[in-house]
Amino acid sequence: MNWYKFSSPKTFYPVAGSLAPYFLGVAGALLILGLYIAFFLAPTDFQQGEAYRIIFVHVPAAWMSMFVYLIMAGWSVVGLSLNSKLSYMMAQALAPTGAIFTFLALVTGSLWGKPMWGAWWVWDARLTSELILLFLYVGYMALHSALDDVRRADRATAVFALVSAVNVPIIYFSVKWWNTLHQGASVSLTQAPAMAKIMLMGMLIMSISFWMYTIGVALLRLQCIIAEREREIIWMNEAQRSE
Amino acid sequence: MLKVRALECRRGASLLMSDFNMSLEAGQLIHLQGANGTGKTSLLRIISGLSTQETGKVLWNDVDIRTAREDYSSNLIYIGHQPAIKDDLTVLENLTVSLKLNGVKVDIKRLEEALEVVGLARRKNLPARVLSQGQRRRLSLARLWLDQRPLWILDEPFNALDVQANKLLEERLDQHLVSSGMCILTSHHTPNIDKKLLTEVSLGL
Amino acid sequence: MLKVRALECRRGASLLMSDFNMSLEAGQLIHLQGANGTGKTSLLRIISGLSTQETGKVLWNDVDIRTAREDYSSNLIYIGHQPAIKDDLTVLENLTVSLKLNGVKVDIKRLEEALEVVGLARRKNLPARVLSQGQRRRLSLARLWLDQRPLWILDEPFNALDVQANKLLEERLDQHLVSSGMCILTSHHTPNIDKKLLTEVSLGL
Amino acid sequence: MHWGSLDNFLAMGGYGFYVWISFGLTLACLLFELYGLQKRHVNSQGDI
Amino acid sequence: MKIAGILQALLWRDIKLAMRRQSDVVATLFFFVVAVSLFPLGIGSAPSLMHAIGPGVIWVAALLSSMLSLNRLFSSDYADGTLEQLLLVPMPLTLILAIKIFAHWIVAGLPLVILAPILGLQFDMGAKDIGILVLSLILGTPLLSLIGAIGAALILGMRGGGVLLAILVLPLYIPVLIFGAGAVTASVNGISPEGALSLIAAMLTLGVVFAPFAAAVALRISLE
Amino acid sequence: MKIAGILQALLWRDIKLAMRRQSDVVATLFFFVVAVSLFPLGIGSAPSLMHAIGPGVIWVAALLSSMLSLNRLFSSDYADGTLEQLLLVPMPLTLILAIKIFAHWIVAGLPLVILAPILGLQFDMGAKDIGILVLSLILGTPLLSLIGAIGAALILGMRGGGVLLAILVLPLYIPVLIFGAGAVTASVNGISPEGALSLIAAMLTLGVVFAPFAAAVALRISLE
Ligand code: HEM
Ligand SMILES: Nc1ncnc2c1ncn2[C@@H]1O[C@H](COP(=O)(O)OP(=O)(O)OP(=O)(O)O)[C@@H](O)[C@H]1O
Ligand SMILES: Nc1ncnc2c1ncn2[C@@H]1O[C@H](COP(=O)(O)OP(=O)(O)OP(=O)(O)O)[C@@H](O)[C@H]1O
Ligand SMILES: [Mg+2]
Ligand SMILES: [Mg+2]
Repeated sequence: MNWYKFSSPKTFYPVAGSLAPYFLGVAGALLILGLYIAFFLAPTDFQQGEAYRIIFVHVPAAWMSMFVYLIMAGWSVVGLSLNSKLSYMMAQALAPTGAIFTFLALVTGSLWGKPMWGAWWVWDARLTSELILLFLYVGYMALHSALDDVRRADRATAVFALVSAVNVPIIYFSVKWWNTLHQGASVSLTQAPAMAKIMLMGMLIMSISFWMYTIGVALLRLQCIIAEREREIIWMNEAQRSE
Repeated sequence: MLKVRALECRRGASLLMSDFNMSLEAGQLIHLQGANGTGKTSLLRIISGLSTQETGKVLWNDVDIRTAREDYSSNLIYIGHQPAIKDDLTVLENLTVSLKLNGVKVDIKRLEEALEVVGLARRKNLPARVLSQGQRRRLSLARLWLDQRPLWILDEPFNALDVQANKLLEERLDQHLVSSGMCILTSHHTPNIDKKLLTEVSLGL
Repeated sequence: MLKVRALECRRGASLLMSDFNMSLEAGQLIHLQGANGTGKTSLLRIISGLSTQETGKVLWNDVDIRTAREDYSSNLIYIGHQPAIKDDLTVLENLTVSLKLNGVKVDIKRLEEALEVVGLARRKNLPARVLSQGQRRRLSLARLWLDQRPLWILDEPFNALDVQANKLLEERLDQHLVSSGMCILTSHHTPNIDKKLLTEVSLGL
Repeated sequence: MHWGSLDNFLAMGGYGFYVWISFGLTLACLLFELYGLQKRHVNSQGDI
Repeated sequence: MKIAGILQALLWRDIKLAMRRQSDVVATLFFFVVAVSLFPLGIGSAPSLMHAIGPGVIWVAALLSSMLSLNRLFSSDYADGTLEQLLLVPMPLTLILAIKIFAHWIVAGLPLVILAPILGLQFDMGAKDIGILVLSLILGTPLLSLIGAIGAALILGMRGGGVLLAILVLPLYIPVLIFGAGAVTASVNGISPEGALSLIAAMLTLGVVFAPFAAAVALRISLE
Repeated sequence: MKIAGILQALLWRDIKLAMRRQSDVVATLFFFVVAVSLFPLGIGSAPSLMHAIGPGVIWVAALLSSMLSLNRLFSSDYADGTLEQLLLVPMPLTLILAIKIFAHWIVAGLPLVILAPILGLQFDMGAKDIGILVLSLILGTPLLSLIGAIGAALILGMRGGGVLLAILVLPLYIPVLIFGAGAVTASVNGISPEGALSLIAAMLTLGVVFAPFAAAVALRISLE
């Protein structure tokens, strides 16, 4: 397979289009399975009652929010070093989805926090750094839309994504650095083993579903980006020819 | 020797030039012509290494300028639309700094002579902020009398200059070419220079 | 009718002109000449009411412009060194806004015609940021085709214009004068206009 | 099936408000994103 | 009417320009949120502490973000020569500036007011206190724009004026801050915020009447 | 040596320019002081509260004032075309930027360090804590300049980029803030600040090595 051929936006366009539905389909199926586990297989938590079921969206969303940023940074590296347009577009296509997951992690966390801690929000390290992650996503997108020369926008946002990716480990380790209200890694170990297993299973399946969803949506958005950029060039060329 | 090979220049979605070729030899001046917006400034910025093209090459002594950036820069004087003058420094300080930054030994006597030539001697201790449009351009051109480099790239150097300053610059260009310098400039009127040394290049599709 | 009486203009410590007198009548164009830094821009800014002198008067129809600022402004188009263009608005929006702000009824057809005339029709929906130096000046001059006012004050309007645009502006000036407009402009070369209408005024002590 | 009745299921042991908003909002966001993308897709194909 | 037309065109232009740079509006908002979030990070997050500093922190952040956006009020118009042209518009400068200030409030002040309730929730305020917070901001932020305009006009054309602007304007902002944050703190502590609020309202009235005029004078001086 | 000569000329130029605008340096300082003083005004000044928030407030103010002055780093050089000329100086851009960042720290960061002890006294800190405060700022403020330079390079040439700069840069400042303020708070509470301080030192080392390079890349992209 000629890799270079596929790394050109034009040839990748139909490939993206034909792959996307499969990913979205798998995502849908896994989502249903995950929800079934979340509501019907997982037993009630004896401390938190039913509220803990929020974990099945909260944790996968929080994981995705961090992963997606790392992957954007990864594409940015590829873009900057190989100067390939497609990589920049990949990064750009992921950003809104990442921001949505960050937003969901924040909101579902708050909704969980109200019954558990009695407050919608506490200024604890993990919560705050997750909020910062949302700012980074917004900053990334704001920078991209503020620059209307796409070449510059692509590369400038790539540099930003790379530099700001240092925040992700900070979110991850924040619970260690500060003693906080938020759960440390793996509540599951404190539970009975059988229950832990089913919970872990549920979160994993939801996570995979979110993953597939992210890939599918990113591919679709990639198609839009390619088409929009392509159209602008065609449109301008025609305007020049008809002169 | 400067060569431009198969250059393509795009700004935004519009194609300004494609397969553009040009070469410039010692003792030669290229006068870039073209209507407003044909891409003269864009071309000069690419040639001087300030922006990069997607296809095509700019070669200095047969080496791509992107691979030998510093060597190339030290052979080049670029003076753009913007006069590159710090409003808060005095005229003299501005000149001194711009020379020092380019690694030129600064001799205060010669500096003052050059300011005399461009007619700014009386204002040498004023902050550059108060200069008139034409005086600013004179100041940014003063470097041409002090820094010996083979290649000059000048973007509309005659803009805002009065008749006398116009002549002065033309004389300096003549000298530079005679001592086998090279120059590429844009201007909307043809500079009054020995026709043998001058090559006209027109842009515009 | 515009009259300047016993004007004195000082910038910092230097006296640019003293006891300067001038008058401008309908159908007349004054071409201000003078070497760089003699005070042409300073004079135009005083005449247009943007800065104020210490001694002397500027009279519009025998009324001091400082006492009738708004009436005077509504008879005046001033185009300075700076093109007064918002980089973030499109070419069309820039023109529309500058007209509306001056209380001119905007007719989109006529606007597009004017853009056609100054050669910007194709770029009318691009943000002004991407325009070249000369295209910016063309845009700022476009107002002259759309807004009817008796007095034009233009500071180096020919700067950065190419040959074709130069001619265009000269024709427009001719028209304006014939329909008994007035104009005062600076430029380092004499505009190519009916000599009967043109008065040369030299600055410089 | 430990819920017994639909009411119990919806009540979520008294935490229904929090749980359902969490899941509902998540689904809504994802679907909304898909919908928006679909529209953008149609637009971007538009006049090629 | 001709005057109304001109003023409307100006308002349209300023808002349009801000919208073109959506990122600017979004950025003002996010700066507000980020600045608020910085404090708990620097201070540590004991809930009782948070409760005590909430109103103050939100108000200080509103102050700072409103101040940061002041730069945009005249400087870009100045840089490209548009401001000269505005001076030549046949209309009192005071009126023109009033419109510009109003446009500035719409894009830089109003969004803060709208976002404030969420921040209030983050600091665990009750519904009544949040109401007072919003009210104090509705009265206070236009005042910030008005005062700021005078400062922005004064420093016009000075490079690196941003910081100088801050030092001119911040002291003038202090009364607004004291009564604005004061009203909310009072409400949080169960005291009536009415006194503080009516003081701000009075200041706002004064501001609307005098600030555009003062700004016009300052602008003419700067543009000599 | 030629390289040294060029770099020295650049350093001289940047510092000279800042000195010409003394008001700028003074203003950065004033902003710092005013911002610190705003808090007691907004929050109310119960002594125990002051004690708890002191380190955080001083650090947040340092952050904000350093950020405000970032604008000056490239934008004026960009506006008058000097930056183009700097790109053409026959020398690695990374080195040139390192010098510019250093100059920026001298005029915008160092003064904060020098002023900090006085502010520490206002918040009733002990001598040892003030020592830690100064130390944390000495390590932290250069890092702020370094990180900020990347952001400033990215937004170059965008009108009204000031606020966008803030939202790009502030999130990146946060680790510095956490450990900087953390060190001082630890010291105030009688815990050893060593861990936090050595983390900042490590970040500073990384910053010195990578930030000028990243800024150079960003600058070339912006100036295309
Ligand atoms: C707005 C509030 C919240 C935010 C921003 C937030 C953020 C996060 C993030 C980023 C993670 C992933 C970190 C990792 O995998 O190590 C996470 C995991 C988790 N969160 Fe939250 N959270 C919030 C509220 C809550 C609340 C209220 C609870 C429960 C009382 C909670 C329980 C958990 C649990 C159990 C995990 C999984 C930890 C693991 O096993 O790794 N979160 N949260
Ligand atoms: N993003 C963009 N989209 C479309 N066109 C663009 C874009 N950026 C620049 N341009 C066009 O590219 C050209 C740039 O030209 P350049 O500044 O090189 O012209 P020039 O020959 O120097 O003209 P002048 O004589 O007026 O100085 C202009 O026609 C401008 O309208
Ligand atoms: N503060 C000051 N101190 C001394 N001289 C000053 C000061 N401010 C301005 N000047 C001088 O006043 C003159 C301003 O001239 P102005 O800009 O009006 O010139 P001009 O005739 O338009 O020139 P050009 O043809 O170059 O545009 C310049 O010679 C300038 O050096
Ligand atoms: Mg040009
Ligand atoms: Mg002039």
